[in-house]
Amino acid sequence: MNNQVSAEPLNYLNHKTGLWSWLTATDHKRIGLLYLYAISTFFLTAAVLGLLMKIEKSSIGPTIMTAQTYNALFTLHGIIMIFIVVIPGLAAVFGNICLPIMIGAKDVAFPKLNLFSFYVYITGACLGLYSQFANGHSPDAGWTFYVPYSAEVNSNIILALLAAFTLGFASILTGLNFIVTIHRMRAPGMTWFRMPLFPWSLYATAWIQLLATPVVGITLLMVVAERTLHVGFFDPKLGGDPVLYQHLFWIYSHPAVYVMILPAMGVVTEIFPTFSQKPVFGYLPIVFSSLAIALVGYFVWGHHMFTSGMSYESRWFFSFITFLVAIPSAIKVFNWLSTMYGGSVDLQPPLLYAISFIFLFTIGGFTGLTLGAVATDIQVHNTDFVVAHFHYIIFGGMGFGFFAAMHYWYPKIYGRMYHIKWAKIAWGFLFTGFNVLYFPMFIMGIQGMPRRYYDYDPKFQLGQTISSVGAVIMFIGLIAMIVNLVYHVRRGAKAPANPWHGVTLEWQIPSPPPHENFDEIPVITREPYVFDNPYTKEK
Amino acid sequence: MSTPEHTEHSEHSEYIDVETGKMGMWLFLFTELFLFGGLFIVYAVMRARYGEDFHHAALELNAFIGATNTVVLLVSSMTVAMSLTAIQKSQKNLAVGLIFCTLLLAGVFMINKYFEYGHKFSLHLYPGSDVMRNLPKGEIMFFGLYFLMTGLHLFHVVVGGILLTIVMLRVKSGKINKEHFLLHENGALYWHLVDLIWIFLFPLLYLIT
Amino acid sequence: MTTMFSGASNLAAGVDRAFIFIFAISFIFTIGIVVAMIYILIRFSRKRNKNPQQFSGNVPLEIIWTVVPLILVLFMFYYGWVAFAPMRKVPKNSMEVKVIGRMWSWSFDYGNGKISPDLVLPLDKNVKLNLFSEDVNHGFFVPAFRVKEDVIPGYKNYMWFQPIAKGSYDIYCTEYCGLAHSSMLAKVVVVDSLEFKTWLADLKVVSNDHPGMAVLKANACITCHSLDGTKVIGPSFKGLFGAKRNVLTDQGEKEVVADADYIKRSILDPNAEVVKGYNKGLMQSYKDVLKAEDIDKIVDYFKKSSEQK
Amino acid sequence: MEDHHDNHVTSYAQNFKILFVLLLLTISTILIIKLDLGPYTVAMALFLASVKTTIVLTYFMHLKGEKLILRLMVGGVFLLFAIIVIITFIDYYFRII
Ligand code: HEA
Ligand code: HEA
Ligand code: HEC
Ligand code: CUA
Ligand SMILES: [Cu+2]
Repeated sequence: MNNQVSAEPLNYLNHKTGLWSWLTATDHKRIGLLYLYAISTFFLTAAVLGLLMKIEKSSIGPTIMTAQTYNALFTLHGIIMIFIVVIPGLAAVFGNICLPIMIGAKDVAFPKLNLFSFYVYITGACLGLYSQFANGHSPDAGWTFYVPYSAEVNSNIILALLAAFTLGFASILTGLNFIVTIHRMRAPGMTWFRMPLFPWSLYATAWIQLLATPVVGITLLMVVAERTLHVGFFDPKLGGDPVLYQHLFWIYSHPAVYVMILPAMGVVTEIFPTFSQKPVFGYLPIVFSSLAIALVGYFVWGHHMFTSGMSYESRWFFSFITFLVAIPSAIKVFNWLSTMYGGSVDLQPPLLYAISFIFLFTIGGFTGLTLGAVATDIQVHNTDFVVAHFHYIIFGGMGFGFFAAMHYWYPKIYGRMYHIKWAKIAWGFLFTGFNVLYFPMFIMGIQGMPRRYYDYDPKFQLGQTISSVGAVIMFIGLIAMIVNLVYHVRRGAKAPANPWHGVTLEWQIPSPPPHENFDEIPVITREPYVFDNPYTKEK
Repeated sequence: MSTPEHTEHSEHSEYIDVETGKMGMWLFLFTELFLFGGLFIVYAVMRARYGEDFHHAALELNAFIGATNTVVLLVSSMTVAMSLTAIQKSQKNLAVGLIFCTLLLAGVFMINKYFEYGHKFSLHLYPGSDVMRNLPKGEIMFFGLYFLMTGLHLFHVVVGGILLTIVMLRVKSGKINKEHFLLHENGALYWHLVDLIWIFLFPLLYLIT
Repeated sequence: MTTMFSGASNLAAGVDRAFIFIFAISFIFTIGIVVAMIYILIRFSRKRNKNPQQFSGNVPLEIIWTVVPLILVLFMFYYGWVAFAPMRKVPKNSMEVKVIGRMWSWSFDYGNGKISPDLVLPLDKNVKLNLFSEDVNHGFFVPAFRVKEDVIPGYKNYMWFQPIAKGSYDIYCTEYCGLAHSSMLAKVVVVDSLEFKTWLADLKVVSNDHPGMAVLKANACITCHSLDGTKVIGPSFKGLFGAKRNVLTDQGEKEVVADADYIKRSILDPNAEVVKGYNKGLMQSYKDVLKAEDIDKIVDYFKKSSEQK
Repeated sequence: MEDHHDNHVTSYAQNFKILFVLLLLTISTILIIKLDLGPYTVAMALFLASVKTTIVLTYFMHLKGEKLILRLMVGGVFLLFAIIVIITFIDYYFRII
């Protein structure tokens, strides 16, 4: 194998070449990259749909599309963003790339299964896209597919449901793989509490993926059965119970929101110590808060149904537990701040994204509390307030977490460096645009602007227009970020093995990593975040 | 749905670490549990709502066939467990024979199901039929659940059967032996799960009338 | 403009108090976090602080920032709860109105034969709304009153409140219900009780429309069917009577003439014969909604309007 | 890697015994339902089913000889499912449909 022409040492990117070697790769890093390219494509597609919706809403009445198109757009936007982008998102991309390295393993426990789940994912994603263009109407039930509408409307709902089902299956397999990997493949000496925090957050996430997804799987199948066979489990015309559908849907989909945010929390937990050159503050509290979020997150699903006519007692119960699940998040936020406190803080792009994560997540989280209190939720349920809440927390949380991860591990993944200044400017646009885009939606929501509305009352004109301007600013930021990252994959300056002076295992191997990560499996002798390596000393 | 393990042969050794493989299988079984769990929740809610109708509808089911199938599955569960004992004791032929018994019993189960479904179909009682559409709502619901639950279970019986056939062939060829029987163990685990689910389906659908 | 603090029902004050409490805490903490963050970024920047301190935890601190937020959220829960609890306890003396939601219009049935497209209510009187849906889920939302409950078919959901200020307020549908979800709007009009009484007692429908036209309007047929030939969701009613139609049935495609019988079938069982080029499942059967004589009125109207041309 | 395998070979006789117990439990389920204990019938039937499940899990599926962590997982998963069912019923139990 030593007849390589290029001067580059062999690594996972070049040890085999050709499209086929990529499509059949079982190397976790390559699978991670496959996911990265797929997910980015889908993200951009759905983001453009979001932009189109905002343009439509920039003025009253039909602007650039019909109501039918708008309804199909937010459905597709929601389905792609939730099921295809953010649920697999961080876990499938950076989990795959970094998890085995960070725990000192050569690969995940079941590499072929890993590749298999990628193809399941692609199948599901294509099915989702296909549902838009297949004969008949694009699906238009929203990403929540509430019955009876979704059981009766004449659009390609079945395809969309099957897509979500398939994607769920991929998600289950990834989760399964990670749990086993973490249990069985840790390097010698790496006890549970010597494991870095990103793997910990993936561990908590994986359990949710594993145990919550099947419930929605069977639920969606039941809706399919309902549409094809006329047995109504949920449709009241056939004797079914529409609220039962909501229960089953949210039994999955609430825990799923923690599938989105936990890995992002894991990412920033890696970033803060590295850029402060200081151990994580409160390792154990962070570990246990991840587990607590995963566990308690199973029991709060009913907060999406406060107005559904659920029993009085349930509303009480779900509201109460919802508030409890906020506590572990609070613990994390405070620990992150304390990690930076007293450190030697270097404001590089990853950290910039990480601190905006804290800011946006805090706003998203607090508005989550507004939604968690029954009385206030009654007012803002299904209004733009909810839309703003989850964009703040998903896009501002998971999305910015993803960007942070991208900027953090980029040199590791490609062995190249992006342009730092450009990265900061792009961040500026993204961050500003983000707030201009979504903040007005909180205010309109409180005033009563309902969501999934194609048209609106003149009193919301100003807010909607400002918000549309925000979307355009974001658009500029995103383009700048993407161009910067894509361009430097090949042309960037060569990156050293450890550009940020990190201490977790992935920084101790070359960039890009060799095919099997480690020539020799490392033996771990101490806690993950001890900053006494030569890099700090030399400063 | 295939089991995770037999797709896996890492580059380093032909056999995968036993504990790893088994844990993977267990996790997979958990997802199956929640898959049927969703159906059980629907069943419970609907039963609470349509107690009377469920009562009437359940009378339509043949408890005898149900009971027979319960016994069939329990015995098959035992034979597959025994085959594992046999392989651990290096009694290859006995192991093959026991798996074969299990497969036979699976066959019996399916034949029973064939008659059971056949009877329903001859009464035009199947999802989408006119007869079924005209039943009281609770009965439609019962039969809908009945067909979905037993149908999904039957699907698992088929998958389990295929899996055990592969296991049997590999035992025969010696690929599964006293040293390496992870796939055998996992196949057995899957088969027991099929049994477990039936343990709940039987009283809920056939008995509680 | 309905701003946040112009609650027009008795329930608004409690809800607003919960809002203010939660927002105040959120605001304080968010500002606190931002200030702390900026301070840290400046004070401990790599330029200023070359030697990071290596501490990694502090138990009392962890306890503080677990317990303090816990107490605060319990208060939030409390405020949210006390404002909500009365919403489900309907006072005995409430006047009842039946709210009917359908794709995509509301109607309000006062029980005395009065059915209105807007909700007219007397000032300072408790009202209980019984929420019914004829097709899919809808949401009944009056922002100014801080009330919202879903209108779900097969469920008997309800809400109550007492309007405390005269005026006209928006009603929105907040549960996605298809194409014209965003135009499923209506108004609550709060008037004083005298005015309300006369309004309620007035059962005649003041309109010069053909009686059939009145039925079409009252049942919101014309949200889907235009009268002027444009294609909305369903086929236009213009020139319907006696026209030839290609319809798809379970047996296949066939041509029919739109006679009285066909029109009746289309209203009672719309999905048995679906007009070519339109979608099945959008129009629901009006079997339980329209009385036989209403349908006759509609047919008569179609006949007359076709004859005019 | 293979050593831990020998320590839980279940004997044929034991397998037989377990089957016997399971069959007994099945018969008692049928009997109990025939007897009709009123409101407790369902509870009893489900209870017996759970007992059977536990037996299958422990012996046929060899949980008895497995590592603690696996047993904890199985227990935890069943518990989680039970809690979810209970929470769902907080809604249905208190609701007047
Ligand atoms: C990544 C995804 C994500 C995350 C993490 C969250 C987190 C939370 N969410 Fe959110 N949510 C969504 C995604 C998410 N949500 C989505 C997609 C929807 C809409 C679905 C739809 O209908 O389409 C939704 C809807 C939604 C609703 C239903 C609204 C409605 O439809 O009426 C509710 C109600 O309770 C809610 C609450 C919460 C709460 C309490 C949290 C908490 O976990 C937040 C905890 C965080 C904090 C509290 C902030 C940080 C803490 C501090 C800074 C410390 C100080 C704290 C205190 C003093 C308390 N969310
Ligand atoms: C990860 C999750 C995620 C993300 C990132 C976004 C991003 C965006 N969303 Fe999304 N949104 C959801 C998840 C997400 N959304 C969900 C789950 C729903 C609920 C759906 C439902 O109701 O069922 C929703 C609903 C939703 C609505 C509500 C619809 C309604 O209720 O009426 C709106 C309206 O404005 C909206 C807008 C946007 C906008 C403007 C963006 C922007 O931030 C996007 C920013 C991007 C751009 C401005 C374009 C950038 C484009 C490029 C860089 C492409 C360049 C490339 C080429 C030209 C090849 N979204
Ligand atoms: C949700 C939208 C919707 C509403 C509301 C609705 N319809 Fe329809 N209607 C349709 C659609 C779509 C079709 C065409 C498909 C079909 O024939 O079922 C249709 C077809 C018809 C036809 C046959 C028309 C033709 O050209 O052959 C008649 C008659 C009719 N509707 C009458 C009514 C009446 C009367 C009402 C109100 C009481 C009503 N519709 C309300 C959507 C609607
Ligand atoms: Cu009715 Cu939305
Ligand atoms: Cu939630």
